[in-house]
This record gives sequence, C-alpha cells and structure tokens, in this order.
Amino acid sequence: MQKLGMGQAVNQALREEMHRDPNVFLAGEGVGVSIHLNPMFPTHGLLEEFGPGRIKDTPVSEAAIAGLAVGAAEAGLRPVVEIMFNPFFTLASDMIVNHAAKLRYLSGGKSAFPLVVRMKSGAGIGAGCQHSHNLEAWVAHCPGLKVVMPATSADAKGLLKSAIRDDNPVIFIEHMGLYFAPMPVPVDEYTTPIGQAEVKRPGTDVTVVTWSGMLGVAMAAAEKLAQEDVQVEIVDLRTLVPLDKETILASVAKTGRLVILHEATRTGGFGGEVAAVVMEEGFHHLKAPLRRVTGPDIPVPASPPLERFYIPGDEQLVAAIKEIL
Amino acid sequence: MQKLGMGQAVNQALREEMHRDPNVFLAGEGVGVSIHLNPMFPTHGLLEEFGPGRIKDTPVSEAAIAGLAVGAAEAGLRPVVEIMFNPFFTLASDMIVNHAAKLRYLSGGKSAFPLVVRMKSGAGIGAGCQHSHNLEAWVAHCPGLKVVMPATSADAKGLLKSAIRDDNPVIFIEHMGLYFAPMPVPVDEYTTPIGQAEVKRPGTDVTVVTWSGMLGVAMAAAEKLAQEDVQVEIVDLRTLVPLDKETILASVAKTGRLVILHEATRTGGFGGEVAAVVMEEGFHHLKAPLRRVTGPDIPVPASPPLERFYIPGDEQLVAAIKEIL
Amino acid sequence: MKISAEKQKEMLWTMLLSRRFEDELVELCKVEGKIPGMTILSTGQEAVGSGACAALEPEDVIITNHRSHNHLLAKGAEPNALMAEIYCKRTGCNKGKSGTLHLAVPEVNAPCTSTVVGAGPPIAVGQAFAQQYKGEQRVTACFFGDGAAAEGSVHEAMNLAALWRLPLIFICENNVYAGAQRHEEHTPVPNLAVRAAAYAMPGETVDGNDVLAVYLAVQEARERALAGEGPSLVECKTYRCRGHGETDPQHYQPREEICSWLEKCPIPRLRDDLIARGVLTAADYQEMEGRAESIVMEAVRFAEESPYPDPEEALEDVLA
Amino acid sequence: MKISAEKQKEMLWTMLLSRRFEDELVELCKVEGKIPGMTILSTGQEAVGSGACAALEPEDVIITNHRSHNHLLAKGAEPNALMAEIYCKRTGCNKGKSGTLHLAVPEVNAPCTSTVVGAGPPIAVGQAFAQQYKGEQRVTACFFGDGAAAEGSVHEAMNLAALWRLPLIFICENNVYAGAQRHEEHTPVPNLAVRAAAYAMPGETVDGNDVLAVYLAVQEARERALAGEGPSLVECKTYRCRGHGETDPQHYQPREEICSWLEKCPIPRLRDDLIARGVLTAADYQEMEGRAESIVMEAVRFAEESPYPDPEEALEDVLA
Ligand SMILES: Cc1ncc(C[n+]2csc(CCOP(=O)(O)OP(=O)(O)O)c2C)c(N)n1
Ligand SMILES: Cc1ncc(C[n+]2csc(CCOP(=O)(O)OP(=O)(O)O)c2C)c(N)n1
Ligand SMILES: [Mg+2]
Ligand SMILES: [Mg+2]
Repeated sequence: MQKLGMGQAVNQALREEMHRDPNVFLAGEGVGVSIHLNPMFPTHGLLEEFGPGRIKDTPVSEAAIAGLAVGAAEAGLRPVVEIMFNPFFTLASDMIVNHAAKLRYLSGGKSAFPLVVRMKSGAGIGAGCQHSHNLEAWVAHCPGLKVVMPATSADAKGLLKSAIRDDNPVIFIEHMGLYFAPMPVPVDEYTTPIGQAEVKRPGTDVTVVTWSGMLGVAMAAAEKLAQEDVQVEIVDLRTLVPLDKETILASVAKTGRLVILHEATRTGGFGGEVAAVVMEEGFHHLKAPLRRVTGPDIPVPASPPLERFYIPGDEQLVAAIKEIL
Repeated sequence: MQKLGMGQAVNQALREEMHRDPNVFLAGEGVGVSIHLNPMFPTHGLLEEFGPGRIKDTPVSEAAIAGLAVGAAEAGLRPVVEIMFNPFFTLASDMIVNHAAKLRYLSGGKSAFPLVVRMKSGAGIGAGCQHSHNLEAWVAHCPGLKVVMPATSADAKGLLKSAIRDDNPVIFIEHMGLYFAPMPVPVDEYTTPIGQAEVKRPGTDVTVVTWSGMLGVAMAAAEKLAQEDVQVEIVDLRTLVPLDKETILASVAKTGRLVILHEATRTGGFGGEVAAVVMEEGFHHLKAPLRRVTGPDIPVPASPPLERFYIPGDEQLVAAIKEIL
Repeated sequence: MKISAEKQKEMLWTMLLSRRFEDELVELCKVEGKIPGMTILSTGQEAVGSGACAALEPEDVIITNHRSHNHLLAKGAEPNALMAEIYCKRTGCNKGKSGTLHLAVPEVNAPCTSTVVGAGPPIAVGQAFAQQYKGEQRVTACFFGDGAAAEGSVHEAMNLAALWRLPLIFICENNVYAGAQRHEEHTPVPNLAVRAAAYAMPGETVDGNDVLAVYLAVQEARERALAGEGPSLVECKTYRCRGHGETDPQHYQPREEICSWLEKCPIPRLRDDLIARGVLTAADYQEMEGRAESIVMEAVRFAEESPYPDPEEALEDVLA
Repeated sequence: MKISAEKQKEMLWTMLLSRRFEDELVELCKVEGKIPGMTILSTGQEAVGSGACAALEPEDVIITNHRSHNHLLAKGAEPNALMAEIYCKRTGCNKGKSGTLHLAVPEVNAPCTSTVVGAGPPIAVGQAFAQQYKGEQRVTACFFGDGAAAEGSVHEAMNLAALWRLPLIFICENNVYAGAQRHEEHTPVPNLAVRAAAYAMPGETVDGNDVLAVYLAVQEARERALAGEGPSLVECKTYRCRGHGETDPQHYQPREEICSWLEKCPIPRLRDDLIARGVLTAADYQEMEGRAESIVMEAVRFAEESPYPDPEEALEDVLA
C-alpha cells in the first residue's frame, strides 16, 4: 500500500488510463501549466509526461470545455475535462445536462458520449460561496449522467479509472479537503465499480449514509459513539447515480435507524433522495424518524467561524444520532 | 369570477404590476413581438400597452438576460425576465444561482435583488427533452432563491404579483399545459402569499402532495378513488421554497399516508425533500410506506406514445395509492 | 467556373429534394396530430445547406440545429428514416426519441443536432478537435443561425477553434429573423462575418441564395482547414420565407419582404442558370422533380405505415 | 494635457494607497491563518483602476472582479472596512460573508463584485440599463481580465450593451496572464480591443501602465455613454507582477519579464512625471507616502482589533 492524497490518487488514475488508452485526453483551465506547483494536485506533472497534444490547457470558457468533451466523445475520444470549482458547473451545465446526458437518447442509442467531467467541491478553503457550493444534487437529477463522489483516495483512483472506461458521461466530484489527507491506495492495477456503495464501518444501532468529504466526519462521530457503546454503521455511497439502494436498505434493515450526512445545503439536497428510497422500500424496518445533518440553507460564508458553522461536524452528527436512538 | 388560462392570468398580473410600479419591466426573447399571436400567451399585448421602453425583446442570450435582471434589480428596478423553456435555464444558471441568489449575502445584507425569472416547463408538447425538462429541483436547492410553481390560474396571478413585490429573487415556473385550461380567477385585486401550500381537496385516507401541472392528475385520481370510498387529500405546494411544512405535516397527521406526485424525473426530484421532511417531522403519523409517482429517469421523448408514457397519469397515482392503503 | 457540372446538378437536386420534402411537411402539419412537436422548415434557404454540403466529403462532419432538414438531406440522410422520425415512428432514424427537432444521422456524419440555440458550435469544436487529434483529413462544418450568434457559447467556440486552429467551418445561416426578432434587434452589426476578426480567422459574407457562392466559400474554408490553417466563418445571407415554425402566422414579417425574397428563390435561380449554360435541359429538371416527388411520397408512405414505438421503449437508450 | 493637477495627484494618491494597502497584504498573507481565502493583488496594475475611477464621478457605478482592491480603493472605498472584510471580521464591509474575493461596497457605487470570471459584464449591463431606464446622467464601468474575455457571458453582454446603446464602459485589464496561461494561450487575437468591432462599438488599446492614458480613454468613453452613444471597450495593457494569488510561486512567469515590467511601474512613472512638470514636489510625495502608511496601519489595527462574527451570524442576510 502506498499513501496518497486524493489529488495524487486521481493523478495516478489519469496517468494509468492515459498510458492504457491513447484516446484519453485532458482539457481544462490550468490542467497543464498550473498556478499550483504542488504534487498533491490532480494534474501535476501530466503535461511533462504526455505533452501538450493530450493535456490541453484551455481558455476560461466552461461551455466550450464541456462542448469539446461532448463532441470529441461522440467522435470516439475519451475526454476527461475539468471544471475548476463546482459552482462554475453552471456555465457548463447546458452542454452537460442538455447534451452529454441527452444526445445519446436523442440519437435513439446510435451515439455514445464516454466523457468524464471532474470538478472540485467542498467548503473549508475560505474562498466563499462562489467557489464552495456543492451541487451534486443537480447532476444526480439528470438522467443520462452517472455521478461519482469518492471519499477515499483508493476509491477515487479506482472509480476514476472506471469512469474513464465507462461509455457514458460521468460527473466525478473531488473534495478539495481530501487532497491533503494521505490515505492507503493499493499499488497494483485495480478499478472500483461505479454504482456500489461500501460499508466503511459496520455497526448495529444506526445507519449513517454519507459520501465525499463527510465520511471523515461520520467516522469521527462513530468513534465517539463507540465509547458510549453505540455502534454506528457507515454507508459511503461513493456513487450517487446509479444509487446502490441494496446496500442502503440492507443496512437500514439491520439497524432500523437512519441519519443522512452531507455537506451540501439541506433543502433539495441528495439526502432527500436517500430518504425517499428508504421510506419507499425500507419503511417497515424503521424504528425511528430520520435525521439529516447537512449544511444549513445559506451560501458558504468566507469568514472562518462562519464557514466552520456551515460545515457539518461530528458533534452535530452525534447529537442527531442520539435524538433517534 | 372570470375564467382564464394560466397564460392570461400571468398576463393580468404583469399588466397590473406594471401599472402599479413604474420600476417593473419585462425582458426576454419575444416578450414583445412574439411568434405567437395568441392572447392565451403570457406577454400578449404588453408591448402595445407599455411600449418598447418597458417591454424589452432581447437577443438569444440567456446569460445576458439574467445578468440584466441581476444588475437592474440591484439598481432599484424590478425586472421580470423570461427564460423561454426550463432547459435553457442552464444557460442563465450562473447568473441566477451564483449571483442573484448569493450577492445579497456576499454584500452582508446591503444589497437586494428583487427580480423574477419566469419560465415555461412541462412535457406534453411533443418537442422533446431539450424543451421539456422540469428542473425545479435545481432552483429549490439554492439558498437565496424562492421558487413558485402554481397549479391554477388564480394562484398564478396572485403569486406572480407577490413575486414581483418580493424583495428577493423569485423563480416562477409556469406549466405550458395550463395555458389553455380556463380556470376561475377573482376579478378584484388580490395577491397570494408566497410560502403557503393549499389543500385543494380535503380527504382523510391518504395525502397527495403535488404542484404545478400535476394537480389536475391528482384531482382526477381523487375523483376516481372517491367512487371507491377512498378520500384523498390533495396538498398543492404552490411554493417549493420556502416550503410550507406545516400544511404537509398537518395533512399527513390526519391521513397517515403519503404519495408525492411530480412530473420531473424521479431521482433527485423535489419529492425527495418532501419525503425527508415528513420522515423527520411526521414519522410517527405514518401508517404505511411512501410512494412517489413521477416521471421516469429518462429524458422526455418526442414520440406521442413515449411522451405519454413519460408523464405521470391518474391511473399510476391510483395504483400507487392503493398499494399503501 | 471551377465547379463541375455534376456538382452543380447535385446541388440543384438536394435543394429540390429538400424543398419537396418540406413542402410535403407543410401539408402534413395541417392535419391535426400527424406531425408532433414544432415543425421548422428551411423553405427558401436551401442554398445554404445544399451549397455547403456539396463542398464537403462524406467523411466530413456536420453539426446542425433546429432548422436541419435541408442540411441533413443535402448531407445524404435517408429520406424514409428522416420522415419516419419526423412522424415520431419507431422506424425513424432515432426511434421516435427525437422527432423533428434533434435529428441525429451518424451514418452520414451528422451525429448530433441540438435545438438549444448556440449549442452546436461548442460540440463542433469537439468533433473538429477529434479530427485534429487523430490526424484525420476531414473537417467539421457547423450550421447556426443569426440569432444563435448572440449566444455566449458561439463566442467561446470560435475563440477556442481559432486558438487551436481546428478544422472547423462556422456557417452562419443569416435568414434575417430569430423567432420574431429581426437581425437588427439582435445585434448592431449588419454583417456577422465581421465577428471573425475578433478571433483572427477569415470571415466572409456570401449571398446565401446563391448556392454556387456558398459552395465556393465553404470549399475554400475546407481547404484552409485541411491545410491546418484553422477555422473560418462563412455568413450566408438568406431569408426565412416561412414562419419560425409552422404555427407561426408571420404577422411581423412584411408581406412585400417575403414576396421579394420568394422571387430570389435559389432553386429556379440555379435551374435557369444551368439551363442557360446548357448544363441542364428542361427535361432533366422535370425528371428531377419527378424523382423528388416519388422519393418524398415513398417517405410519407413509409412513415405512415410504420408503427409508433411501444410506450416502454421510452426506457431504452438512456445509457450505453 | 487636459487633466487638472488635482486629478493627476488624485490618481497618484489612489495608486499609492492601493500599493501600500496590498504590500501590507503581502506580508499579512505570510502569517498562517491571518488572511482567509485566496488573496489576489493588483501590484503593478494600479494605473487601470486608478486611471479609470478618476475619470468617473461618485455617482457612476463600477462592477469589478476577483482582483478588486485597487478598483475599490480608487472608487473611494473606506480602507478600514475593506481591510476588516479581507480579515473576515464582523466590522468588514460585508460582515465577513465575502472576504477578499467578492467585496461589495454599495456606498461608493461598487455594489457587486463577482469572482466568477466573466460574470461582471452581464451584471454591468443590468446596472447600465437601470441608468438608461431612469434617465440618469451616470454610467457604469466594468473591469474584467484578458482571461475573462474568453467567457461567453462577456460576448453576450457586449452585444446587448451595444444593441441598446447602454451607458457602459468595458474595461479589459489585460495583464498578460489568466491563471498560469498567457494571453496567447487564451486567444489568437493580440489586442482584445479589436473585439469591439464585433459589436460596432469603439475599442481602444491603451498603455495600462500609463494612468493618464487610461484616464483619458475612460473619460472619452464616459462622455460617449452620457451622450447616448452607447458602450465602449477600453483595453489596458499591463502586467501581473505578482502571482495569480499570493500562493502562486509564479514558476511560469519569466523572471526577466517580471523585472522589465516592474521597471515600468505606473507609480514612479507618474510621480517622476509630475515632479518634472512641477505639479508635485518630492516633499508632497513623501507626505502622500506617509499618509498612505498611516491609513493602512490604521486599517490593519482596526481589522486586527475587530471581532470575528459569531457563528450564528452565518444565518443572516440570505433573504431580504
Ligand atoms: C438557448 C435557446 N434559447 C431560446 C430558444 C428558442 N428558440 C428556438 S429557435 C430561436 C431563434 C433562433 O434564431 P436563429 O439562430 O436565427 O435561427 P433560425 O430559427 O432563424 O434558423 C429561438 C430563440 C432555444 N431553442 N434555445
Ligand atoms: C467561471 C470561472 N472559471 C474559472 C475561474 C478560476 N479563475 C479565477 S481567476 C482566473 C483567471 C482570470 O484571468 P483574467 O480574467 O485575465 O484576470 P486576472 O486574474 O489576470 O486579473 C481563473 C481561471 C473562475 N473564478 N471563474
Ligand atoms: Mg435566423
Ligand atoms: Mg489576466
């Protein structure tokens, strides 16, 4: 096992897939020459290794970047494009939502759009709400897209490799806070299947469903509660679409209690989908009301105490769990 | 009582508010001179009445239209802009989501953005998925926006008047199918408050929560079930944000059963939010699992039999209700 | 004239076929419920698609928009499958998923059509990039309207294509209107070809009712593209003789304007020219008309007799 | 020279103040945790904001971007409230909600700042529209970078502003870089001012390190705007002497390039010129430096001593 931050894990995946398949290319703002001279960042060193023909720095033109991906994917390439921060997805959203996701359907299945859109998400960088705004719920609501949000470096690597090999458009969202947290990653070649959640900690008393940067918060809360003899089971979704209902429902069947934890704002967040699925298909297992622990319904503020207030913490999660025990 | 289609009701609201407040202006593609010479459409006749200074036909530039609204609203006007079809909201989404919704917060409460974005939604016009794609869940997930989706002409008029007077950005979504369905509208001046759901049909056995074009489907199903002695209570949300939890919870407390009905695709739809709220705050009232009746997770197809398959119908709703009775 | 007689007759033929095809649609649209969705026609503008596609090779790619029938027929799309798709039948080229608005015909390298105004150019950038990346000797041509030119996506696409010298031809079909708004209500610039200078690429305004002029401009742009000299912008000035779509009463289009442009119709213009130059006989032309008639009638028959898709087929083709 | 001595000294002053303010930020950024977020400075580019804002009246509006400190100080923003906001303190002009990146100072008609690249121009269209709608005698100036010029929103905004003849001045601050990419990696056009012709508006490229040239160009554009002649594009060629932000090691910027531009620094340039022309004495300049020093020191003291907002204040100011 090597220990890698998520950025490094993404970097390895990109490198390996680019070696494997000459049709894979990268495009985005600063994916080649970057203002970060930092090996912890996902595209570090790729320009040197693959050259400017395959690592394409672009103008600041998110719609064109996304259109590039759509057109090139249809033509048989495997674009991996970067939208720098999640809020800028808005600018690419027509191309992704109305085109990448729909053109296959509109062609009656004749065309395919094997592309990956990588983007950074997450609060905690003090940059405020135009840089930090988790919009995974948007892409999860668009038939034709797959949505991946890894919480560990190992999953990031394996899932990105699967995403690049997938014949469909995949939205791959990286949490910036995880770039600097070294985590074990297998050295041998592997992929991680899209569409499978993973129980990251087994438990019997309550299920916490979470994804991306919030896994660490869930783990910390579970640790604390273990000391009070409460055994938390943590389901890391890893993929929002397609959603692994089986793993969620199996866990809830065991524990009878559910807390959903996500960093995005509450109203309309993807937590609602998880809640609805459980209420539809796991209702009879439930012994208590649901709790959601999420960002409050505000833009992410810049000031450190305000931003900390925004980000859900383990104490909030512990409190929510205790409410329904 | 007059009988108006929703387009006519919107037209009256626009007319009245423009007479009341000289700061109200309209902008959009064809809001003045339109390819529709049809009094059932919302902006019919306004150019003649208010002139080209206040009824602004724009180029095909959704980002500029939305930016126009943001800047003009901050400067003290009350823009009502039109994004022709809901899928084109993508092109305006940066301006609305990262700016209209956030700039007040970013100013520390110094600025206000009293603007309305009107858009048409709904399947049933045979135009396919780039014209029909209900994305209310997107805007409902953005703190700083209010989201209104009327189901009747009377509500459309009263709510649009409130939206124009509101000091916040309001997304106002009209269902095209309702433009041609005459419904009673009070003649005297009135407004309808944003943020209040309405029980459109009282019942005791099951609650159906719905909004916009699906109200008619819910009514038809309730009618059918009444003949089998099942009394359906229909809650028309009217406003998605702020969500009137009280009305939903009161109804579920009475019936103990909940079906959510919306036209948008299922996964990640706003139905999830309703489900989560009920599971958090009304769990102990529930006697049965939830059902969601929604569009399937596909783009809206063009072919009539496929499009009919897409749109949730009263028979599906009846079947879903019977499953949980 | 450096255009072969064959090519000239080909252009006349695809214009004629397209016109006959769409004239039939005009009639079909009058029958309630026969043609679903919004039917949007190219009547009077056929020189643009027919001239441009004649200058392209089969391996070249086109990306088109909501007003696509002429472009697609000129690129060689099979009329039966096209008509059946417009009817939304299962035998349509897109199994009824698309209908008239987003016809995709990858068989003739017309792989995606977007009805989101301005969305074609960024996608065309991707297609042209793939051609460059793979070192292929082919190009992409992208049709968009004068209204579309106001969309930000078109600007981004032109800038990127010019920056990377992609083998891309931007064909702006300036038919005076975008919806109910005239050109001058969309932009203060009379000739959109001046925009090319904003990206240091060549731009040319041609008579869009002169199919030979369109052909020559696109041919030249294609040669530049193949030579690695990057994209070009060709603005074709023409006129939308019918409404935006078939339900548009055209109340805002002056009658005289329509009439004057009908007189400039590109089909008789080329026909008379070819007959005058001895390239074509009146009998040849009659034969062409007859052929178009029978192809279109056969397409209508095929579409009429084809079944609608079964409702559950809606669930297919979302994911690969 | 048609610029009054007062105006010239005002420009020197706001450049100096801005430089001193930002030089302090350079130091503060070295202290871990003191300045949250991404600190983005204008060092060497001050002639753009200072020249432009000097040509504006207090009632004129500016819309700025992520590189805003110089623009805002030149427009008259209060340094204490600005510094406190950069510190993310409760006394900051935006109560800590914004931090350094989206400073909004409606008091001086700098009502919104967006850090979404290219987002300023459409908002400026709205501001200028409101001025036109109300028949006011004032204008809007919008600052954006050379990188931003590649965004579709900028194209849409320019087209609409020109179409409606809005009282708007587009000020493109071309500092050679956008992030780590050089101008020529963003566009094939050496001078972005040529884009103006794409919208039939006047465009001019000026020496962005010559504050008087910037002033004159903006003044002229303002007069056109007030006369109802519509928007203008003023491209100011300058150079980003520091990194994109304070964490950028500038590994991609040639040292000699930076050095050569540091020599063209607009502050000593104007200072020496004013002294040579007898408008200013060395003592006057020293006094200015001292004044800037004490204002900045006071701002730092104010920010340091101010409290952070309470966590729950995060919930305020979302809705009106
Ligand atoms: C993004 C977007 N905005 C608005 C529309 C509605 N719309 C369809 S066609 C059209 C006008 C397009 O004009 P132009 O580009 O000149 O093409 P033409 O119809 O004249 O061929 C508009 C506004 C759309 N389809 N997409
Ligand atoms: C829409 C969007 N895309 C990307 C970014 C990231 N970003 C911030 S500044 C910048 C470069 C901007 O360059 P330019 O417009 O020249 O301004 P400068 O930084 O040189 O002042 C980029 C790409 C952003 N903030 N917004
Ligand atoms: Mg047109
Ligand atoms: Mg720059």
